[in-house]
Amino acid sequence: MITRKDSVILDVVTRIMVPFIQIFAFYVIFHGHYSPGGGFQGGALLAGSVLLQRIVLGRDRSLPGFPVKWGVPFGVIGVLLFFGTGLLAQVMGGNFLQYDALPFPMDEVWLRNTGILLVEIGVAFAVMGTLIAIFDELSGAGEEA
Amino acid sequence: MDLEALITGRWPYLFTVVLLIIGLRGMLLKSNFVKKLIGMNIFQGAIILFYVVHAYKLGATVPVFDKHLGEHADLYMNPIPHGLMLTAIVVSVATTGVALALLIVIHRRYGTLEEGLLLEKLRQDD
Amino acid sequence: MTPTVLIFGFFVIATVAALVALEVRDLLAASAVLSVFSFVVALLYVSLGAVDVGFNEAVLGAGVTGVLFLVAVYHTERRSGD
Amino acid sequence: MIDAHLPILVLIPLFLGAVLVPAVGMSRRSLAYPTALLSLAATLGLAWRQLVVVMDSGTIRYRVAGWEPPYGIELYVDLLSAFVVLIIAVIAMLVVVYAGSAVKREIPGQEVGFFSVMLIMLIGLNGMVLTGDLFNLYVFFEVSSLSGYALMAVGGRKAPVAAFRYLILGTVGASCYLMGVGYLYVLTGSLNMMDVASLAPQLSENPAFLISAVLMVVGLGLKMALFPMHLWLPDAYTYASSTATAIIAPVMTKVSAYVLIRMLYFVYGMERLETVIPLGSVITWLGLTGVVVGSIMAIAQKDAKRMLAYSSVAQVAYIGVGIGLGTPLALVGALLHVMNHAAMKCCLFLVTGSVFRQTGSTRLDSFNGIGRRMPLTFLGFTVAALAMVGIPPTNGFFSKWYLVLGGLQKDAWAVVIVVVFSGLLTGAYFFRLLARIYTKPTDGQVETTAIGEPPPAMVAPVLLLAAMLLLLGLFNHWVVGNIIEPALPAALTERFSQAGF
Amino acid sequence: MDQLIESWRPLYAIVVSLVAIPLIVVSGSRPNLREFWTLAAAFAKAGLVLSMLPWVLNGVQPYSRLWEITPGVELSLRVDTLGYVFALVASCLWVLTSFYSIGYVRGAKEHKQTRYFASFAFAVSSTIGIAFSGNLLTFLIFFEMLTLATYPLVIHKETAAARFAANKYLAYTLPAGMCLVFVTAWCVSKVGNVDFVPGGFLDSSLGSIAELRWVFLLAMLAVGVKAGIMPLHSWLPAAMAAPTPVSALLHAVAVVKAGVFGVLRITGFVFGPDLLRDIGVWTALAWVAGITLTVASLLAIRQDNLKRRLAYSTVGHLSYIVLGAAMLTPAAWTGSVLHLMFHATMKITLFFCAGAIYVRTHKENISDMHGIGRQMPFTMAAFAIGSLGLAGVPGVNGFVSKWNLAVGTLQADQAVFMILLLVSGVLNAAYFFPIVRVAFFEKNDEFPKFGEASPLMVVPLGITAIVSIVLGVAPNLGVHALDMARRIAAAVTGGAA
Repeated sequence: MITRKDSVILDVVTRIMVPFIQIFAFYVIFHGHYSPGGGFQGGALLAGSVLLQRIVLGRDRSLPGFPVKWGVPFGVIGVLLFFGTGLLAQVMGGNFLQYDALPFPMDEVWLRNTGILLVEIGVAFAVMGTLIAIFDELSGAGEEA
Repeated sequence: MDLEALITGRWPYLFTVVLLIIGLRGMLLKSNFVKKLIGMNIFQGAIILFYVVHAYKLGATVPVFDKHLGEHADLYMNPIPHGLMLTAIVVSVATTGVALALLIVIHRRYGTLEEGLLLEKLRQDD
Repeated sequence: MTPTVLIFGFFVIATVAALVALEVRDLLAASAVLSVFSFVVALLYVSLGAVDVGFNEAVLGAGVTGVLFLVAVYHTERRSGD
Repeated sequence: MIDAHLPILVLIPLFLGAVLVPAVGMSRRSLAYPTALLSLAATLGLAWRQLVVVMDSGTIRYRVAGWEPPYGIELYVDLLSAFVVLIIAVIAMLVVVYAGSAVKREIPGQEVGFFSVMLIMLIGLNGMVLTGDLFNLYVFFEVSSLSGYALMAVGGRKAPVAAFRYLILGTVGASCYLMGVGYLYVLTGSLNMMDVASLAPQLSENPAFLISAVLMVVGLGLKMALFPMHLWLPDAYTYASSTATAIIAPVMTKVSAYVLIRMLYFVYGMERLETVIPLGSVITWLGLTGVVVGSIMAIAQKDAKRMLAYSSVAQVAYIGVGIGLGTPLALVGALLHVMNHAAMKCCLFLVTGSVFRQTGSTRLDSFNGIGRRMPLTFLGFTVAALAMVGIPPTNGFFSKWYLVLGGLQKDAWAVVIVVVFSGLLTGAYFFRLLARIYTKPTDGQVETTAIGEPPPAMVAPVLLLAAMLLLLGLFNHWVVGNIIEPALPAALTERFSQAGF
Repeated sequence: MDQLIESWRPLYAIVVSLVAIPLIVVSGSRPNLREFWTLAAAFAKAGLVLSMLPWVLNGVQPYSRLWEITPGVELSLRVDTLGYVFALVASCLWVLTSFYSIGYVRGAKEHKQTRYFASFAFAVSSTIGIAFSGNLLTFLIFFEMLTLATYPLVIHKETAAARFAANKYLAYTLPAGMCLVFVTAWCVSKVGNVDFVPGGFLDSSLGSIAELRWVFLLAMLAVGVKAGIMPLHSWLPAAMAAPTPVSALLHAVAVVKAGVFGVLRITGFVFGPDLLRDIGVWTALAWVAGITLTVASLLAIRQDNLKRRLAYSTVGHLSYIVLGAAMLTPAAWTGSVLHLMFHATMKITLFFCAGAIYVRTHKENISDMHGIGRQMPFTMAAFAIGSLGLAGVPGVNGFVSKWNLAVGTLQADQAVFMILLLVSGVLNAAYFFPIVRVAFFEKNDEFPKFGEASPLMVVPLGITAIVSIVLGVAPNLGVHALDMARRIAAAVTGGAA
């Protein structure tokens, strides 16, 4: 179904909007731990920007931006990042996800900061990958018929 | 507590209950599967609303640290329900996604999403 | 913080949107109205102090869910029996 | 040092498996199976270790991210949860061994998705058992449900419809649970189970507390298919692929039953609820009705999977009876039945899977005289069927035995009579089927000659389960004495201390 | 009180035939090897049981204590005298039946012989298990196992009649098993320790009289089905659709005797004479048994099918034993236990004969058997001996047990039951002697030449017939049957016989 809609306005607006959405998404991710936002929202925003391209530009022209194949790997990378951080903390003698046990040369506050950030990025990747994968699955399902 | 006080003091809860009922009715009574899903979304929204309404404190601010207010916990709203609801929203989106994928498959196989028609076609399958 | 009237108004709009979304026979319109519902609810969250919940709901509930519904409706059928 | 981290370590191989299966599966589909197998083997080992550790040194409380309990998420592993986790791991392991050959035939091209989603479901189920946090439980609840819908949707032509129906009802259930948690949170300001449990005694008169209990019963009851909330189950089990049913049927409803026990007896305190509302009696009566109705429905079925699905309704209802009765022995029966029925049902569904693979159908007709063609598989089936009927010394007998003793403790004659004699109804359909399997059909059915045993990987799990059924029966007292009984809430056992414990 | 001695022999005696099952199944394609396993197991079992005879005669009870199977109740095997008597009968007759079976299934060219022999071994294991059970729960487990083991044997022929019989069998025995589950659970929850005790472990303080009566009723329903007490008997004639060795061992010895044995256990070792008198149910049981033995004999006269006639005769004779148990007097119990043994030797002779006739001539109806005695003289001579014994003619062992039963009824001041016993004896004669007369004294010219069945069948039936006579003349010879019966009776009823 996702084919090109002939509307120049939509087309142009989308092209302009997408970078802004993405930048905002990154802002949301990186500031998540001390202001509203975080991995979930940021990931969802990133996914939203891709979905916007998929719908407005049509499947074919949006694919170079984010190929269908990438959905699952993004999710996988995200989950691995999340777990990697958690397990690293555990290996270093803390509890799972206990950030202050991470082996980085920083003081405790910064350690927490970095740890949370790593986890947030992981979550963002996972959410983004999963949502896009769901969308592609949905829109692809119809084409086989 | 008499009825009037209940209604005046707790009207947000009443709204959530109304929304819950609307959603549940849609889920269980509508015969179109997409409508059922819409009902489901409303239902889940209402539950999230319930938590948020409960966490709302008059005269408190959003649970984000503010230099001017300092660390007086009374002045912030309870952030835990909010954190929980973030997860709940993601869950509800995921559920919707899975459900819609199912709907597309069902439609491809049976060509309809109306419960009555579908049941008839299912019976013919046997 | 936020005037009670505003919250009340949002609640009313949300309820009406919910009813409309369930009663409209055109599923595309219903999906759109569902997005409206989600958006209004998101505003409600914000005005009730749950800023990040509102944020999330706006992106996921109004945005992604709406898109998913649209896709699904395109793939299936627009008309609903009730 | 590792021992203290076991609760989270149990989940990690599953997580890794769930992401690695699609990762390696994308390049080479044949790698998905060994990866899944490996991750489950690791889980099994860790689950075993966890049970041993808990038996030796008591409950493990694990704070994720190091936060103190009321704020952070806590994993709470006592004997019971370690035990249930081990059951899940064993069943899952056997099913995965079996699935290697079965899935390829039954749902070709979808192995990668199957294994990956199955592992996610196991994360959800294990998480439900391990977590000590009410909201975290909801998340795992939904994780397991969502992946369950996905698993059930792949299979027969009608599978998606059944899965969709289940999704709607399942979401209602999950939402009820969430509402229940909400009320509890409003009352106590905490989501930690132990916290809530310590505050519960002061709340038992509070209507909101009661509402939340009822909501939880409804929510978990829907997921465990407690009569009359079982309506989603027969279709879903029948149309899903046999392998999916073989993992979902034994584990999902049982985990929900376990969580219900955990909620009612460890968090709410059943005996306090009982003083205000007759929740226990209601559950008992629902259970009894479910036993009878489920069994009668099973008798009327013409498809083996559907028959087994209805028998699941009946068997879950036994657990409900035990939960409702609430005497220590009845609870022992319920918990034992969680384990026993998981093993039995898994065995039975695996066999229907084998039959489907070899004959292309699971209608009862296709079982005619098949015992001669697949002797080993049906040896397992026979043992499992006898266990379902409750013939001693199989394990199925003993869970009912404890239920009956529990009923006698309370002089609940209706329970005693129904539980004792419901075996007849179960026998009615299983012996009919066994006669079909082992003797030549009288109605002149054509005998297919080409049918033989499925590959060894599909026979071995069945036989292992059958052996387990006998061993668990003969040595049930070891399980009861060392695991279930010490884990029962102290308040409960004190009340019935004269009862021989 | 008997002395206890720990020993694994009771366990081995049960397990030996279980071990044989996989061997039988594996060597299914090589009939001689398969039959070797059956015979080996049979001899081993009989040997193990016989090896315990000195102990039992000296008042020593070997027991195997296994593990706790439910709180407070162990899986325990204990060989008391009553259990030993039953095990002795079952295991010795299994040896004979094994030989006979081989001759029979080969002669009649039965199908699925592997399944047949495997189920048979399983059934015998369960029977010995029932005999050696030290408590009610263990008894229940083996009792249900026996139910299962017999099912494939009843359905063996897979004809419509066999299916019907098998379903009927299950429809009677499964509910009975459930009743036993209830009774066991009730006892466990009331008493905790359910070890069998001579004289009973229940007493009237455990519940109201009504409750105890209900429990007793359910207990009797549980064991009464297998014991063929009317009106629970109708599966037994139907089950005659099974191959004759099955009818011979299981429906004359193992299964039905397990039921009767259950009656003895329940009345003597669970409830006990005192409690039964207190709650006043013993007369009811006696009347049911008395009516059964009369009516069954009357029904037997009307049967033309030989095996069905034997089946009704079995129903009648089982009730002799139940009647003896219900009298609660020493002599009556002695008679019951003796009849448990002696009826087995006689009835198995008769069934063996019926099977031999069937294999040679494919005739099942008595009206077709004119002059068969001249064709198969040994077989029919054995049949005549069995008939005489069951009718209670002195010189055959049936007389000894009936005599004791009759004395027992008088001890209990219930002369009316003695009259019933006498009437039934006459009726026994009335339905058995015509068969003998028809076989020997009527001529049938169109009857072709047949001759005896194979020695594998004739020798066993000859042995059982001879044993019947020997025990009739000297009941204490060999295994000291009479002494053992008297000791059991004394232990249960508390008086000397």
